[in-house]
Amino acid sequence: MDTGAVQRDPAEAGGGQPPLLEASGLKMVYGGRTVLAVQRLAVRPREFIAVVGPSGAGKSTLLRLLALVEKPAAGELWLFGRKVWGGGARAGEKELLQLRRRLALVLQTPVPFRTSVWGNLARVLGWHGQAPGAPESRRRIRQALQAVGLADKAQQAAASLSGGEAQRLAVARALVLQPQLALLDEPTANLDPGNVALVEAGVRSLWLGLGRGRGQGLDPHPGGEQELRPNPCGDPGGATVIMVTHNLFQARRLATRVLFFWDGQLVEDQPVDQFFTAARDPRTQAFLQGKAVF
Amino acid sequence: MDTGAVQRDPAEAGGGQPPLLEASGLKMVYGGRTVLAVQRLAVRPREFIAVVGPSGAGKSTLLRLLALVEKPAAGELWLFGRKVWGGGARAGEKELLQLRRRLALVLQTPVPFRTSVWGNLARVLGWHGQAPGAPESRRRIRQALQAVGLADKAQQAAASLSGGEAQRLAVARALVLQPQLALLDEPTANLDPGNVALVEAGVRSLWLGLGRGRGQGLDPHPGGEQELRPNPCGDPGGATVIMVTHNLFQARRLATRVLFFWDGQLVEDQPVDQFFTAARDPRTQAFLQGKAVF
Amino acid sequence: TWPGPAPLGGFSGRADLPVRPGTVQAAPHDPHSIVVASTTSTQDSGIFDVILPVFEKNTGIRVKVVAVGTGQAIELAERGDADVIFVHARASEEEFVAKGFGVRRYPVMYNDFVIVGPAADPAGIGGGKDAVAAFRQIAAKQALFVSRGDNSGTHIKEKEIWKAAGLVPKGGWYKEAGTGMGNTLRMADEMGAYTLADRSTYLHLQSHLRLKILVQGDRILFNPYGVTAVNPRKFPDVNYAGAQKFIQFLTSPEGQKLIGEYGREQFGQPLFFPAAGSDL
Amino acid sequence: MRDIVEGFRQAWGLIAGGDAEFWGIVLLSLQVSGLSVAIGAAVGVPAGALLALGRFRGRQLLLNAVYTLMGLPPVVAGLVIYLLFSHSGPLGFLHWLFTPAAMVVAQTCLAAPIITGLTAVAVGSLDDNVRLTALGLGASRWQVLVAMISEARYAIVGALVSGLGRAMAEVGAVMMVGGNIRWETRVMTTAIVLQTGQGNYSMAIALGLVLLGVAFVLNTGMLVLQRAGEGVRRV
Amino acid sequence: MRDIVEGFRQAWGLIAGGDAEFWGIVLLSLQVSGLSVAIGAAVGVPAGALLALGRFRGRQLLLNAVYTLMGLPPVVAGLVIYLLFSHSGPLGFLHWLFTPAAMVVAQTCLAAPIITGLTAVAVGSLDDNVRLTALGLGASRWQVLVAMISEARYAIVGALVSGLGRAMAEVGAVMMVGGNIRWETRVMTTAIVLQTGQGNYSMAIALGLVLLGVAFVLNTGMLVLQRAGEGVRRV
Ligand SMILES: Nc1ncnc2c1ncn2[C@@H]1O[C@H](COP(=O)(O)OP(=O)(O)OP(=O)(O)O)[C@@H](O)[C@H]1O
Ligand SMILES: Nc1ncnc2c1ncn2[C@@H]1O[C@H](COP(=O)(O)OP(=O)(O)OP(=O)(O)O)[C@@H](O)[C@H]1O
Ligand SMILES: [Mg+2]
Ligand SMILES: [Mg+2]
Repeated sequence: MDTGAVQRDPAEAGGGQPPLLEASGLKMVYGGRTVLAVQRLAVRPREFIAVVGPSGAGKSTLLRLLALVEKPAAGELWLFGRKVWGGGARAGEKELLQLRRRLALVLQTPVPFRTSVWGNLARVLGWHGQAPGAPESRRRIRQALQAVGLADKAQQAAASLSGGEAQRLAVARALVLQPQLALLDEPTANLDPGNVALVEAGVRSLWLGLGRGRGQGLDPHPGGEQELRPNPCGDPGGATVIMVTHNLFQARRLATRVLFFWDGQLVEDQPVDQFFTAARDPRTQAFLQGKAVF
Repeated sequence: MDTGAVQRDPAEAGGGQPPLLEASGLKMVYGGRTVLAVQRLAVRPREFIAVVGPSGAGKSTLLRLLALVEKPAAGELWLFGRKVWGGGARAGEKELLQLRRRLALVLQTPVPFRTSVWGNLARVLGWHGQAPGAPESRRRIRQALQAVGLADKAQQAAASLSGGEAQRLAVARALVLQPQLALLDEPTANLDPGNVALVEAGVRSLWLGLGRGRGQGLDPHPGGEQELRPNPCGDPGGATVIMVTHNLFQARRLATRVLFFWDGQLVEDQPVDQFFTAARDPRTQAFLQGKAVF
Repeated sequence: TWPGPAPLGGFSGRADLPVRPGTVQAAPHDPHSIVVASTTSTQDSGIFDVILPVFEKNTGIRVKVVAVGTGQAIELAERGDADVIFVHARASEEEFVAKGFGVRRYPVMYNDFVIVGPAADPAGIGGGKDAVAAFRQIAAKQALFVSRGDNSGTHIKEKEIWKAAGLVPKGGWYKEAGTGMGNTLRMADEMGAYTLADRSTYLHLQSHLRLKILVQGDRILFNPYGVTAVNPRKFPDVNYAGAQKFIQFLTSPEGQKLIGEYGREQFGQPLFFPAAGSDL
Repeated sequence: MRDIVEGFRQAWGLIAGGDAEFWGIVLLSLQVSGLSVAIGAAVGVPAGALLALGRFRGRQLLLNAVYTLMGLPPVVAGLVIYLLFSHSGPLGFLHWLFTPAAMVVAQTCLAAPIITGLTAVAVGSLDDNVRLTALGLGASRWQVLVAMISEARYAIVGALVSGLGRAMAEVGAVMMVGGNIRWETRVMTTAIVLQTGQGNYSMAIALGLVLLGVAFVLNTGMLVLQRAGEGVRRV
Repeated sequence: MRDIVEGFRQAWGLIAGGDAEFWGIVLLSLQVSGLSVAIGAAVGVPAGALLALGRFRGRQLLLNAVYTLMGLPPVVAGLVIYLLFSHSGPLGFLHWLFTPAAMVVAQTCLAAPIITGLTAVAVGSLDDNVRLTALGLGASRWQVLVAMISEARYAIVGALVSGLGRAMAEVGAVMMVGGNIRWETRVMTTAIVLQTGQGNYSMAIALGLVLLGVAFVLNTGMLVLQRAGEGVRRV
């Protein structure tokens, strides 16, 4: 069952900042076409990575692979220090589940479950073994809904939400889990500037590990002035975030590092400042100028 | 059947710029909640209107009403000089269809029909009585696919498109119809800057009436330099566009006039320059600063 | 014996045509076919497979057997949907004629009913010949008994025997099944119960059953089959001529011989006994 | 035609009359069919969802087999169950033959493939993003299954309605394994056959109308329940 | 048990043997059931889609009625059709009684509600945005209907499979209006009943297996066709 999952060399795992995620030769093929082929990618804990690139470049495909909800056609993938795929081995269903429970994926298309807004979050908590009616669960649900501005719509049928509301619900479902790794696929694409700021603040709080402690609620309306700072208590709870976005301003605002995909290839991988000022690949430059059409 | 539809006063209809669309007291109620109530709205031909506002403000609802795919709870609506709803009367099914055939609606959620990309466009043309195999139809399909950068994916199953590709397909389905009125709901929300530019160019071409004449294809990669000018032949073919967008830059780039919705109310209705520089309502100002959260 | 092909006038042109499946367009007024309403137990006995090919070859008339419940068979004919009825419920047949739906009932053959039961024979009826006594015994011992309960010929006979015994069967031991002969036999077999069965169905199912014949040969157990043509004065477009030929054939020496021999090979005993011209 | 009209009149008479035997038959029909559908649903809904979601070898073949079993002739089902439960059969020791238990087994065999197959269709018709969303939020296989069933519940109610229809209308199998014993195993369909065989057409039609009425009430109940659980739903 | 095993052997013998009567029965079954499902689909698919999409008064009631008719007992259907086509019935002049034509009518009556009801479920389960998209691009009511049917085709094939299952397994109605006349109206199910009645259990099971085999081939054909039309499809 779990033969495919190998514990990383303990020395390395205990080291300063071992990678949270490592992929090599990761490949995805749909209908005979290779839509993604990543030579090497390593993500350390607490990074905030923006994934950018033209439509169809393979960004969503990458996220599905990293979330372990799809199996790559080839390549190796290590996550949380465990080997998930590679070398003919594959993790057992049980191990996959354990790993998935430490992350949360928000798909590009929000899929509200056919129940109330509150029920959507309660269900997700239930999957993680949290009694949805417990005070702690209720607190977390309330907090997550506030974080995306849906607190007053808790009882509405999720299927009747507007496009932007549905998207915020999808983000709230991930936030309520307080995952170690958040994989977000264009989570603000359908939002107006005000709500973009709100959702960004929620994601940043997750990244910084705010609101993880009991009772330490997220500020629902953080505003622009008040800067968010990492949890002063030294709580290691901050999450790693990998976020697909087509909004370059957003990438700049939030990310510590930017990956640029082009036709399934990772052509640029830079810290955020270098990415915008000193991109190496000409395709990246074209993209930044809004000229790259794939 | 058609008793509800009344020809506008011919004198007025023949006048300089009679409204293409006129609404008053238009109201929509979902589950007992009034989500839209528009006092008065008139749109003249060839306007390019951006509709902005926080998530849940009723923008998509407005578009569905204007596209005649939903019936308002109350109010009057005139379209193309015909009274559609109001005063207890309603247009017959046949008249509604005739009116709908002059417009095209792109929903916020792209729904690719389960056939090929090409088949999606062919089907839509088929609805309008165009033989999908005819050379003219094929030319138009090719042109529309080029306009959104999907020409090389014509044979792919539409259900397997990426998020941005699906959105561009939805735009192409509207472009291929060359409608007099295009109602677009956040058509570039899931697109990267390059593809945003591409789709914007396609929409502008439609607005300007380019590519309407036979053989006068759209420039697939218009680039940023080359300014698009209205059809020099004086062709009256240019379309009216009403586009929901959360991208204020886009509104500024494209629109001639901006409507700002807040909680179902039309609180600001200004020419584009005034909107960004001299908005009257404080809520509009808050929104423009990214602080308005509904 | 029966003459060769095309024995009777009127159909000589077609008599020798081979009958091919699927080519006959059935319609009630088709002069080249007749509809025979019969019972499932008659059809289940398999005798039609022996008689009909010879009749069809001799006359060129296709016989379409519609096998249903006894009551339903008569009902079919009373609506003009059949040309002949071939059943074993003498009283009902005679009523059918009396009401003017049938022309006349002709006796064709008989077989007999047998009382079957478990080999252990808890009511101790085995070996005897007296059906009425056996029924009394069963009732007295409250031994399980399965009745057809469907107003079929068999059921009517059973009720006749109970009546002769002066009993009204009732109680947990008396199961009113409301189903066909085969099902009833299977049920009695499973329950270790007695039942009244026609010999032919019993012989067909014998290999699947543990039931034994315990009482047979009583005159009250005779099971006469009659054939009656539907009255053309009631329904002008019935195929009366064809019906007549069918009756003639069944009661002819050739037909009677076929009937008398059927079953000898398979079961070592005939299933039916010729009865044309008798008073059964 | 007269019989049809007469059938309506008699149906009314039966319902109004309060005859104990008639109501006993109706009740037994409800119990047998209801239990069969309940068992069929308990097995068929998860099985159907698994068939739709699983990625095991032979899945498609199995699915085709289930579709095929939707067309299992009741007489064959009845015969096979009879042979299994008969005294010389492997399950003879249960002594279920000619009792309602065997009838439930028979109807379950007929309803379960329908419920399974149509659930598989219902779950298989869902957008794959539902599955990916659940997986990506940490749902286990079973939790995904439950979530998909919940999302497809509108169509699954359709599957249950079909299964109930099959179970209630069926006669060949219950006749064979139940025996249509008066006061014991007689249900509405076997009673109809009995009346028909005796030429009592109008009574047969009357019973048929009552059966349809019962099915109508059950279906309406299911749909109302389903819609109540739905909250706001477009129509 | 012996009979079940023997049934498999005999099924093989029948198929390999090439007996004209046997193949004639198989062919007639296919023709009658196939035609019934074809007619049922021609009526039921559009009707079901209309029931799902329409906004007329009494729609829900009608839908419930269709669901209820899924449970129409075949004997009742057969009886009513018999009365209509009987010599003394209103349609007696057609002389369809005891011909395959009446059998087609009977099976159509049984298959059509299933196809209609399940199509309504299939179309009703679609995202409402499909409908709005089509309307907003200028589709007429009928074009919307066709588009919705096309989007729901995976589930509609499920509806057809169910309808076919019902038609092929059904015996009470065809027995009644067809009469199970040898060479003319004997189909597989009525032949099975006949064999069972004569105590030829293994032959009955053999015929049942052949029937299931035929259904399997038909279903597989439908699914292959459907999948071919689907292009790329997730599983
Ligand atoms: N059936 C319903 N019951 C209750 N509220 C509903 C229903 N359908 C829609 N609404 C509400 O109507 C409001 C307006 O929705 P609409 O889709 O028009 O918003 P929008 O302006 O397009 O928002 P967005 O930018 O998020 O797409 C939303 O708050 C939504 O929750
Ligand atoms: N089944 C399939 N068959 C063929 N191509 C496929 C299939 N599924 C996905 N693709 C292609 O894979 C490519 C990558 O898709 P992906 O969704 O990862 O793109 P993306 O970078 O997220 O794009 P977007 O920004 O538009 O969301 C797309 O071009 C898409 O058309
Ligand atoms: Mg994507
Ligand atoms: Mg919207």
